[in-house]
Amino acid sequence: MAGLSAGKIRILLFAGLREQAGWAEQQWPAAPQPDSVLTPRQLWLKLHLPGALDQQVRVAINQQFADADTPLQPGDELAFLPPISGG
Amino acid sequence: MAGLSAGKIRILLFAGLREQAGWAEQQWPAAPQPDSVLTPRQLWLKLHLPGALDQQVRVAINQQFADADTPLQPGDELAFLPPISGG
Amino acid sequence: MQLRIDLHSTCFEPLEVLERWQTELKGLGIAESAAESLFVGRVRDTAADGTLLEALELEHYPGMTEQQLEQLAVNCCNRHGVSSCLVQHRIGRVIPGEAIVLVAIGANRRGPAQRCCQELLEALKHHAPFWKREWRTDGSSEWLSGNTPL
Amino acid sequence: MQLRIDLHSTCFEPLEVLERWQTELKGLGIAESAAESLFVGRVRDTAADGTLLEALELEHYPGMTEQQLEQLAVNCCNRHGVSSCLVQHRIGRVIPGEAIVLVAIGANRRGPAQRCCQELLEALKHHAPFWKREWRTDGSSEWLSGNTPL
Repeated sequence: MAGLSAGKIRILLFAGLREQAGWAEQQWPAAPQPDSVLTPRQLWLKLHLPGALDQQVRVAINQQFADADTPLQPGDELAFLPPISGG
Repeated sequence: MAGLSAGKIRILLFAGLREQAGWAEQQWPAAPQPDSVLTPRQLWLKLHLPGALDQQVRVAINQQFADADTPLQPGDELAFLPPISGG
Repeated sequence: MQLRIDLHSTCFEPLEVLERWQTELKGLGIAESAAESLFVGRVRDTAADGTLLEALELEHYPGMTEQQLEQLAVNCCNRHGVSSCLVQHRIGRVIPGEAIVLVAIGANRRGPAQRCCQELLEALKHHAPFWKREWRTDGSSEWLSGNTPL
Repeated sequence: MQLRIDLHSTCFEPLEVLERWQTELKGLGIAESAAESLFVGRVRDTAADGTLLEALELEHYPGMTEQQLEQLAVNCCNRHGVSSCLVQHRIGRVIPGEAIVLVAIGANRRGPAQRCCQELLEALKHHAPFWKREWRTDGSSEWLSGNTPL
């Protein structure tokens, strides 16, 4: 993956979600004011992503499962994960 | 194992039960009168075998598990099986 | 349903036996199962009383053992609707580290494969006429009066 | 606890991998476990809709997959107190009959070995970031939205 610009959040999509959205990765500016907050749920809405967050799509921040309302930090890697089917 | 004389029941003991009893196999006459009955439980008592039938020791007739009160037939192979520990 | 049961009077290597079984099934034109659940049991190096174990002696009831293993396997496999079943069991003198038992179940789904493998293992432990005697390193020995706990 | 996790981008043979694992443990001076529970999952030859399957494509989240597999394995193994754990998982294009997943658990008792093997398999099926896309023989494809039922 490409290097991350300072103050940005890297957003990753996978599998069916990536194909529905038509992109795999993009960067987004972190919360501009020091006391404002940006969460995966807010980004999900801003990006008009398809499907149901929480019910179907899970959130990972820096490669760990996370709550969709966790405040994001500059430099974070955020991933939206469609239903898993491993094994 | 040795051939079985006509009208006899072959009795087999295994493992710890064989060692406690001091013998592995013997023959016993089947019920003498046509209307009398001989069961594994009766033989167990007649042979003064050690341990508790049903609780610890199981009965097999002709290599199938059987009830200790099943009437024995001439030619039957009766086995008293101490607690099993396979696998 | 493909079934194979063997009693081994000398050491068997589970992986080698499994490879031969795989080849045998392939030779019969049987596709590999989507789910395979396996269990291998080996002799511990300590006796039930905690002292060092020299060897385990496995006595069985020839004839009844084979019949019982087949009945237990057929019943269990039919109940779970699995497609293949391999059971290998040692008899005689088995030393620590050697395999005593191998159960390998092939099925179309993981649930039936796992449940069948587990149930058949318990069934043969409790209902196939095998008896274990522990031979300790001090020369003493004892017949076990049951199985190790789950 | 001995743990080994590998992702394979090409076909792996479960029995060969298991043999190497056995040799590796032996090389470390680790005695063979009294109980070993194993599971092998392979690609079916039919798609979820019943049509013929050409191949399964396994996408994953590089980095997170390895971390998650390790966390899931360590948690599960500690909870059950087992002594060794091998997890092998395919990524990329997998064709029918090929192995997708192998879980092998060694423990001192059969209960922990079996429970750990089963639970770890469920855990990785639901919580490791893998996604399957079915490629059918007619050229169409579809992402699966969950696992096959137990």
